[in-house]
Amino acid sequence: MSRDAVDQIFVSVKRLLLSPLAHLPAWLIQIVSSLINIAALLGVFLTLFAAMSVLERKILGRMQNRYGPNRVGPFGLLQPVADGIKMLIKEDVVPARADKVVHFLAPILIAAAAILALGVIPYGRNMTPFAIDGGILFFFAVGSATELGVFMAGWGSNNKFSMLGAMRAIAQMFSYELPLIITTIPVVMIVGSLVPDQIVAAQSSFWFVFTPWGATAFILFFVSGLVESNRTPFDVPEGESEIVAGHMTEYSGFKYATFFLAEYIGMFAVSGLAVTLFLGGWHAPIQSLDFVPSYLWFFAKLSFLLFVYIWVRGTLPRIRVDQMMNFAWKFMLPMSFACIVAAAVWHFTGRGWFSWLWSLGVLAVVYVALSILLDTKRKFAPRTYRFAE
Amino acid sequence: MLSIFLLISAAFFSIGLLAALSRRHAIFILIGIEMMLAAASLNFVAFWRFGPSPHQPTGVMIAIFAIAIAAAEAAVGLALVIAVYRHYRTTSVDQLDQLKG
Amino acid sequence: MNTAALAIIAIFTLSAALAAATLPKLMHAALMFAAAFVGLAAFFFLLSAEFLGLVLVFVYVGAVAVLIVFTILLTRHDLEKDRGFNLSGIIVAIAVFIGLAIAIFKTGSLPVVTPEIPTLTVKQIGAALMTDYVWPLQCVGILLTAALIGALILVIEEKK
Amino acid sequence: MNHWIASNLWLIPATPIVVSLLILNLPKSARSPAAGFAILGQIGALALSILAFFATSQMAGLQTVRNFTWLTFGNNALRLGWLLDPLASAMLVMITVVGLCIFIFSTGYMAEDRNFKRFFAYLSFFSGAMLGVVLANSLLLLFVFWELVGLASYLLIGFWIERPTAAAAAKKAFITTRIGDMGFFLGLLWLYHRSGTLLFYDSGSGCLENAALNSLGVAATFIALLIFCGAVGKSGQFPLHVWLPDAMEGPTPVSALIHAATMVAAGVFLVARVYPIFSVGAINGVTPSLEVVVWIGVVTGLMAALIAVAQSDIKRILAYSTVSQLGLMMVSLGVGGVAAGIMHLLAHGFFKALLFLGAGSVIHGLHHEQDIRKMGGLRRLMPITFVTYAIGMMALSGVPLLFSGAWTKEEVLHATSIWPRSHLPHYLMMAGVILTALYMTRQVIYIFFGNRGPASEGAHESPPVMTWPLVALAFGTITLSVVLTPAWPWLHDFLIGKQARFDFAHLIEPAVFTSLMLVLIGIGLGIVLYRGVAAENRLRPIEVDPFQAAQPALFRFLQNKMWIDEFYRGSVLRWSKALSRVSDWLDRNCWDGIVRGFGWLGQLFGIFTTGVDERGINAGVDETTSGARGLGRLFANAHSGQIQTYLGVIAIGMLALLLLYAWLA
Repeated sequence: MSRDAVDQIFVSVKRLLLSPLAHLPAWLIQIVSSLINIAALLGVFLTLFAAMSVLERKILGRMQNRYGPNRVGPFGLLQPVADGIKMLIKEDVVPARADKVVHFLAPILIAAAAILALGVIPYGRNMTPFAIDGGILFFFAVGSATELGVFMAGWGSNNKFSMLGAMRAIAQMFSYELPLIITTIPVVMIVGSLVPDQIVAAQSSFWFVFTPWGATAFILFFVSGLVESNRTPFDVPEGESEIVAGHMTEYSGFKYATFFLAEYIGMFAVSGLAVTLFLGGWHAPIQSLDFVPSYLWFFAKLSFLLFVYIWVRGTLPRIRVDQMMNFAWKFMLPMSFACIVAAAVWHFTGRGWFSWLWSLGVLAVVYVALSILLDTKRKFAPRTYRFAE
Repeated sequence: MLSIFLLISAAFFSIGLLAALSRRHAIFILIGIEMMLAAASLNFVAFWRFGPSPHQPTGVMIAIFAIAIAAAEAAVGLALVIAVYRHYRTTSVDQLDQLKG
Repeated sequence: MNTAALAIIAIFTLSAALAAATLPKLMHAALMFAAAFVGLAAFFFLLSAEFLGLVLVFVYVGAVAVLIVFTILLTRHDLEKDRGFNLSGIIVAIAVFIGLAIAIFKTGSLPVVTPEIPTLTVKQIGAALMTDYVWPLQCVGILLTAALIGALILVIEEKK
Repeated sequence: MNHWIASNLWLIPATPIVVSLLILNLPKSARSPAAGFAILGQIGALALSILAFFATSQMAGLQTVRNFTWLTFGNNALRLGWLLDPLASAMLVMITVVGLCIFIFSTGYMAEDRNFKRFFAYLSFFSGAMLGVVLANSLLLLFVFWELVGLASYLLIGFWIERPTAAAAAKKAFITTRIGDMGFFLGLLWLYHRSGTLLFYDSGSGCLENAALNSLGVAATFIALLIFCGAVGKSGQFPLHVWLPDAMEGPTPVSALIHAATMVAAGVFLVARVYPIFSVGAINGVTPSLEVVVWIGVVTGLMAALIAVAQSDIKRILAYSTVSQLGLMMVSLGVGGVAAGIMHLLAHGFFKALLFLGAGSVIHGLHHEQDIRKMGGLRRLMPITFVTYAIGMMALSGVPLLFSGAWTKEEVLHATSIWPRSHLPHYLMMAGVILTALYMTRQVIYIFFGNRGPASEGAHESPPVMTWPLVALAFGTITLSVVLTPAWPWLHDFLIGKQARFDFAHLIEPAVFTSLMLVLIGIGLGIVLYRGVAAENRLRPIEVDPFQAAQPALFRFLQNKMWIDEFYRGSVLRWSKALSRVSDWLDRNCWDGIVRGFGWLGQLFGIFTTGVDERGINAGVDETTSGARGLGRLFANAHSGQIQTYLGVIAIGMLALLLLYAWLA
């Protein structure tokens, strides 16, 4: 089997599946093709979800000097199956005074939005499920529906903890959506396209993360992504010690599982987009490693990012709400704008070594200025403690 | 084909008008106005798509600007609703008929 | 397929819009409003203006709908009172619809032949925005900034 | 002709307006930059105006026009333009010089105000708008600047917005002038309809040139009268003069600016500018429209002068005197003495600014006391103010030889005396001159002479930044008397476009002696009347004013005086007292009421008809009144404040349009 055949194996399989339908009208073929895509996406990512849930617990366990789940199946690998069964057979409790319809629709909307966002990411050479013009915009457009879903969950539960959690979640998602979107602008600007495939194609020779603006934007994007998926250290919306479980307080059983699923899928989607935008998508790091199929590269990078997610979770404590907001508006946002400027400088000074330095200079100036400014205003100063006597 | 889109847009517009005219809550009026604006955008795009010169993106441009302005309008309108609610403790437009405050 | 899609989307959009206009609970109406705009975005896709559809979803579902539900939340003590429904509005709305329909059917200035489907990429839109429409673009930018500041000032709590 | 300034006329109004916008964007604490920018802007405008003034004399036909296309719709183009002629250039110099003095004065007068920056922004704006009025070569452009002047006056009169009276005065000024502007606008539209252009001069096809004027025909009278409505409002002519005294609520420099250089001058200027329309079809220099101008001017001039005699607020006296002088100018324009009227406007600009700034200095020195009955003996406390104020007073009264007002007043009187229609205006204006001298004498005696009044304690001379403009204006007033002297009437001839020549014979014309006589009578009368006031012990405010009717002692005093003086003068005084009361009453109850709105008028009408009803003469009128009220209520109901009702009405309107469209399609 040639290298190309391995690389394109999924494309070929799909073509094979569609070939008996060739005589049907075009629109029908399109629908079937879309269904195949959807099935493949769901299959892959639900598996990944299951794997992730157990791996996360195991890795966290290792980091905290304990064993993770190790009872079900070999090395506890069947743990997600057990969890799933438990969730499915649990009683679905809906509060008596809840807004039933909204309460019911909220998890569905969130999960749907998260899964939709997966559709525009190129997973390998010729492996973009839905190649639409303006795919990046599509990603953010459907992603923004998540906020509505969170709000519905909070409101529909008719519970103060839920409402508080939803408010916190929306506030932080809104705040960090700005850096998230703005840090994609340098990439879009340099490539000149909103199509993910073209963005990946533009990174065939080098990845954007290896430019000063790209690296900065990537870090900002990654942090914003952490917030968007409500991961530690930004998990205040569901901070157990304060507000039970935030907007998910009144959910149980399968609905709760759906929330959980949506959270993980969202995490996959944001990481996938980060890979596409900054880490060269399905490209190999160097030409000679091209023999490994493209989708493997993609999932390797994705797995690495997911590992970092877990790593961060195992390392950092939760951040206070006001610190988080200050960080978003006073540091992240100006830095994202600086990235745009740095990218423009990089482009217009010729994309060479000198432009690399120029661009770095711009970012350094902004970073230093912001640090001085914010430090003198004592925005991020260490906390002082006062003790009772 | 064009007239079908225009009809749909007209229906959407009328529903927006219905919301703006018959509901007493200020937020409904805003919702209605947003719908009417969006219906107008739909019209613009339909005229661009089926119009004589679809290579000039005039209709789309107007729709983009209309959406931007509608967003601004919604932000200010909702802020007004909140401010009014704080002052009068009501959002019913029936009771908000004084210019003096 | 197009006709079928059109019919489905039209029914979905218009019923969502109707629900948004008539549902007694404000929160449901706001969510239906978001649904109606998703439908409207689908129309834009059918009209091969994908970018516009995405922007519509982005702005209305992502921002305006959330703003509306937030406003509902902040003014929710007012929600309990029953407001009733102004029936004369229905008559006027139906009359306007009939008037529009008559105007659409009777007009002679609509193009008869359907031209080829225009292709409008995001790139073209961007180029147009930065060349022919740069002044309106700047003005809209200023307008949005002004709206942002204005809205902030309106809702800032007055210091006692 | 090819003078640089002639092709860049727009710079003159643009300079202060740009400066104003600049100042508005400064931070509130930037007080001295604000004043500095404003004064620099005014100096710039002054320099440009002087350039323009000298350029005018070198121009062929003494006139230059720069037209440009503003809007194109279809085959029509709306054209605007700038015009520089002797009239405009003389006005330019006057406005900028007087304006500069007022600006400098304001830096002292407003020094403690919180909104110092805003004040200078408005002031610059005001000046710029007025310069625009002067330079416009299109009735439309003139109207635009005219309205900007109105806006600026509104902002400035109501500058101390925290005072309810100031806010009310600002509103009153704005609304009253708006009534006149309505007429102006109608006249403008009519003129456009008839002549197809609003450009004044457009190489033969402008609306003030023969071709267009001939086509106007009978409509010219009505157009002229409609345009005159605007001038009536702006220049405070009867019956729209009510706003002018109230405008005293603004800071004193604003009053000075309104009364001297900008606002009220605009009306007189407008009439002078569109004079050709007024004189279409003139027989012997008389047209129906000019006759109206004359009589309005006469009524205004006399009425205001009479009122001024009975006032006790330092600024109000000056305000009525302005109204009266404006009446005089209108009369002059009406009888054909355009140059005389404009010269009086220019001279008046200087000395009225001087008087107002002097009043401002007094008010400032007395810690915002404006009642002249509480003043007194300031002659020694505020010597510079006194001397300059006296110069201004003599110029306004028309003391000949050294003071500019005399020559111009004499010219105006001369012009009225040769009016073929009637001699009544001439005599009435002579009475006005006497009254002017009288009330100015009264004021000066009250303020500066005699013993110190209760408010004079602790009075001090104003700082140099305020006295220097006074000195400069006083100097200007005296210099102007040389410029305006009839022996070498170059300004007069400059305005009408002739070469001037020396002729000392003009100095001994009988008219000169007549006016001298009049002034002496007025001042003498004043001194005689108010000598007693000066001699009184002033530690308490004076209550026994010769004109206060309520005091029986005052009556005796008055009657004794009348026995000593000629009976004629005595009756004039009585008449003036009665008339001033009537005018005052009219002011309060009638003209004010009209201005306040038609609802009030309806009420008056209702009261009137009730009276008629009670006598059983006409029962039906009552029905009419209630019908009118019902109609009003009907309209009021439409303004329910219910947004949805409005929306519904809009929707129904749209529906109607749609159906109309569908029906036509």
